[in-house]
Amino acid sequence: MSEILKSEQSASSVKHLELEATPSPAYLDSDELILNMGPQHPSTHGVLRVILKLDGEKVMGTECVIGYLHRGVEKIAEHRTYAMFNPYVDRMDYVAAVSNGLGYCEAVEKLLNIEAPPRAQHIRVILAELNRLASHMLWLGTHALDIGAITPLFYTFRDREEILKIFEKYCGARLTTHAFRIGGCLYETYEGFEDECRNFVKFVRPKIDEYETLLTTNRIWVERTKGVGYISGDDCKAMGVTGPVLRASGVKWDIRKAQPYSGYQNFDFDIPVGTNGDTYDRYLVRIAEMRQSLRIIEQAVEKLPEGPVMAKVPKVVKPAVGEVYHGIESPKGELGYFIVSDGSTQPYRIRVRPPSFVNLQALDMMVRGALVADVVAVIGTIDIVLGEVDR
Amino acid sequence: MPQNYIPIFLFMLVALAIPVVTLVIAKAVRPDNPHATKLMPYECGIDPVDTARARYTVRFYIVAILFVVFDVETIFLFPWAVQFKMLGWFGFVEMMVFLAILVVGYVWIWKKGALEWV
Amino acid sequence: MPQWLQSVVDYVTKSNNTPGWYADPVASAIWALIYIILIFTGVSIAVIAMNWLERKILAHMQVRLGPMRVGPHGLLQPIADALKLLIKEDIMPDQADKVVFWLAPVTIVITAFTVYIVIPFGPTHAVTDMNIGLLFMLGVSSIGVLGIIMAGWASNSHYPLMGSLRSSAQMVSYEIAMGMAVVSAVLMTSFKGGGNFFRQIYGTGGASVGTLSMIGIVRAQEAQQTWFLFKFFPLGLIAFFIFAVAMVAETNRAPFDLPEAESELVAGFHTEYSGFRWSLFFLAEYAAMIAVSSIAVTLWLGGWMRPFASLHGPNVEIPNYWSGGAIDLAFALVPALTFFVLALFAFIGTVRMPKHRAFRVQTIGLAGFALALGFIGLVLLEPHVRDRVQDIFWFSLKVAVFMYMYIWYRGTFPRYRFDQLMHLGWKFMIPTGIAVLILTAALGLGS
Amino acid sequence: MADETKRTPSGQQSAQGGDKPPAGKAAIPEKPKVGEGSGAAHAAPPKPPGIAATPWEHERVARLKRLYGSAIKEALTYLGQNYLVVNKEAAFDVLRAIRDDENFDYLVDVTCVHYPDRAEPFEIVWILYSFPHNERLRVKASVKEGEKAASVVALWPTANWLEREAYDMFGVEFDGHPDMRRILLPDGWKGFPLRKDYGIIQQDTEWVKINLGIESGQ
Repeated sequence: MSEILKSEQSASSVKHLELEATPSPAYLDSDELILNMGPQHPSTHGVLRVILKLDGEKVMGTECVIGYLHRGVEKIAEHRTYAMFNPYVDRMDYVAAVSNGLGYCEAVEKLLNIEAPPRAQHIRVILAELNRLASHMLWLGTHALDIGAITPLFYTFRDREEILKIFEKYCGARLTTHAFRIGGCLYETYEGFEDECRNFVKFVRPKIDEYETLLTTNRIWVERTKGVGYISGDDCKAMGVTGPVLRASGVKWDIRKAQPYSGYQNFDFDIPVGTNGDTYDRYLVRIAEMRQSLRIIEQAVEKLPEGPVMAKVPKVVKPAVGEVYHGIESPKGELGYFIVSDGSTQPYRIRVRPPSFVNLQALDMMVRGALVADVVAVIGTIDIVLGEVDR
Repeated sequence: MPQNYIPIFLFMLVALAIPVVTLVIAKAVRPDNPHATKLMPYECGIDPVDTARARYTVRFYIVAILFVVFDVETIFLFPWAVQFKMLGWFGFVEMMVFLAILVVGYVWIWKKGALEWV
Repeated sequence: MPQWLQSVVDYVTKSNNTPGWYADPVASAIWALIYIILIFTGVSIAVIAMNWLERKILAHMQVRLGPMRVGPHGLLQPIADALKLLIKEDIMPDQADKVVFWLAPVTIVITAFTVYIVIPFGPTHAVTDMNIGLLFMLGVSSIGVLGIIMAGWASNSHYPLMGSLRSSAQMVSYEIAMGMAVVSAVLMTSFKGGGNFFRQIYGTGGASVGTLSMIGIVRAQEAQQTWFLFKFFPLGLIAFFIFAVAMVAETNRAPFDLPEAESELVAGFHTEYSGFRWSLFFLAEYAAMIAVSSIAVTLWLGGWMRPFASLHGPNVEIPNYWSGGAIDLAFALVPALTFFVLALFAFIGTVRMPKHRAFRVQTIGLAGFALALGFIGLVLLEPHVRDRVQDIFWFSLKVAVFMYMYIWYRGTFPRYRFDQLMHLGWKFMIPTGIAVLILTAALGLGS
Repeated sequence: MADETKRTPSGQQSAQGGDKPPAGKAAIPEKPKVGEGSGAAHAAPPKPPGIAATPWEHERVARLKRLYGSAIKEALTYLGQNYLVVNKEAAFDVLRAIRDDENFDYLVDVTCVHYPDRAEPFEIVWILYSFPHNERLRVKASVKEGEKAASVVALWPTANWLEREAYDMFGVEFDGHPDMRRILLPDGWKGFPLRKDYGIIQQDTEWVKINLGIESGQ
């Protein structure tokens, strides 16, 4: 019973914000200010619009207005074949395109009831983890920039460049890679791929320490992030928040461990977990995740098996009538694809379960009663990509 | 030394001339294509919901009042500091009493929560 | 020869570091005018240089190159930017209060520059010597807040309003702490060693007194043979620290750049400003940065005094050149050497320029720059010039250190949140300021 | 483009043509088709035995069936993924029982699938996950045009935006939702783009004209 009561309370907290100013106590009688943050704002990470109801600097409530980047990805999917839709998913979370592609290919493979060959799975893991690193680096840079530290941005972009170089060498594209195909990978690894991955791991380990020197013990950074944007583990579950945000709140849950896919069960890595559920812990969790990703890459490169990179799959796939849901751990959280097949070459319906979209919903809960500057910090710490929120 | 103050007026004249002259020059050379959307107040690309001339939170006024109180007291310290040696012990004790009153007031506003922002 | 002309001639020919030329009103006015022109040119050049240096230094901290295209190593970039801003459309929102909107940048620029009136770049290098110099400085810098509020209010838009309110709250809060630190410096002027000297100049007679004159404050440090930074260690240091933090807050620079917190308030109080009006805010900001750094240098770092000013070393006689203490002589060479080193860097840069037709103009430009720096170095070797200018050199060098710190802060620190900033100002800086003041007074009684 | 805008799945039609599905059994007709469909279409992918949806036998289902009986119309497993087909009237209660008694504490997604040829064309899909059991489960219920589906915002607050999106895209309203508005599309937009009868390049020309001042956004 108390469970219901609790969730009902949190449900009311995400209620639509009334735009009319509410009368406040007479002794502190100031007008409530309605402030638009975004879509043309430096730190809403794209075209997010947040309407803030302010009392001075204090946030009384927020409402997110999204959809500025809505392209109807799900509608497009219904008019493309399975293979043709593959590049579109890269455009959702464009900073983690490899993860998107991995999730999509795996979902379709599941629908076809096939599996990618082991070598392809390893390559997928390597690229997906590199992409996780790239995504976290971009997050770190922009998040630090939101809080006012401008330098980490350039450091992380410098190092992310190395990852993009590997992508470029592997599949010719840097950002929207379209690296995977249904049934495996289109390309065999290039000459020296393993060495480059190994060198990258060696190169980037001290760089992560470098970011930490700039921020982890920086007094202002700690003051700005500790206790800011708190969300409890239970609230995370109720709000469907996943990924590093959930783990920072103390819930040890990572789909790579809970429901391993693409051979993640073969690798030895830890799930970093925070305790306080605040912005600082989310920062620490992501930093630790970067180190874990390096571990996975190292192992995957060492264990990289020989063999084909592509399963026997027809050019135009035609799954049986049926539906599957497949969720993977993207850098932002649980990225799920719900695919309904009607037996034709085109999906009947593809539903993308975007982590950014669901996580963004918790923004209001996290910033109520905080200050304007915290809103920026929390938007940064949720790590949203508007391409994925709006799809 | 009144002549030491003459340069101030000269200086302020020049200081005034700089922005005025540059603004006038800029006005002469810059283009001017006003448009209704350009002239709108900036609100991240959205039409503002309400006016910006509303009453703002009272916190800022508290800060303003506290500033006036403390800054005026600081002004009293300047002549004392200059004459400190001449005033000797007497001046020191006097000023300590003054500062004690100031500190009591300071502690009071702290306890009262006027220094808490949220 | 009329008396005022005589004093002008005296001033040129003698470098005896006496402020006697202030005695005659006409001479005073003429010299003030010359210094006004010098200061405005100097500050403008300094702002341009600072703009370029900030972008370059920040860029190198952030593993990138910064401006490279306009002029060799982007040296002409600030000028290009200024020209661009001049011919940029200037938009005034139609709901803005036109007069106040126009007045705001003008006010800020005037206040930012007016502070320079009281800054002594050398014992004789000042527009004027006011007996209430410090008070004047504090008063003028308070008016800067007014300009920011005017800008925010006149824009009639939310972001500027919030920015300006934040800014004013921040500036007034740190002004109190700043005042406390300044008073303790004023207290120090009246202590041991300063007494006789002031009796001579200002003729107050009797007991020794302190001074609010900026020149007087440096003189006091000269007489006490110490920078106030080291006076009553660590009291002077703490007072200086309070001032150094407060001055960053006063100039709205990182990590206290909340009024224009880009990631929250877009551009803060000058969001609605564009074109040259906007650049006036930046001119004022940089001018103010240099001004407050100059004040810090004057109050705590011995102003124009070179390091170890009390040591002169054994006398040496060099015919046709200069004679005096060996240490004096060594330090006198530093300004010229500095410029030679700069010229050397520019020269190395010239040599390393790509040998390609497209870079020819740039290479020639950089070589010219190297030559100019070298020439300045040579001129500084000339005894007369050197004697008159080395004060300015040491002063500028100290200010430059502050400027570098400003850039460094910006490169390393995240931004404070507003409540944390107010917390720091009211609950840490002000009590510390009062404590330092009381302790300084108590220690001063004994000295 | 006209043929595309009106596209309804041919496979679906043929499947349902032979099946003439009764109103309540909207989700089931897929099942008998599975084997022949995949066999006829292409032989390349391997055809393991688990490809057809089989009844899901589990004490969880038994418990729920005991409580809600006929409200749970189907309990199936397809490719190792379990799902329940429930009555729309009982959906809320079943979901609450699944949350409270079966510990499915995380609502992954709420979405909708449009089958225009069915009597109840909108199939709402709740995708659930249980942290304690590490198990996924889907619950499906169908509603008619204009009918309201049960909102689960009271059970899982995360459903708020997800249901708004389903409403935005399909026009299915959720009963008991605190704030049933469009979320991705602008408020005044007409039409529900993910419905099968909504063309892929179709747009609300009137809205575009009024709000953007242009003829077409394409």
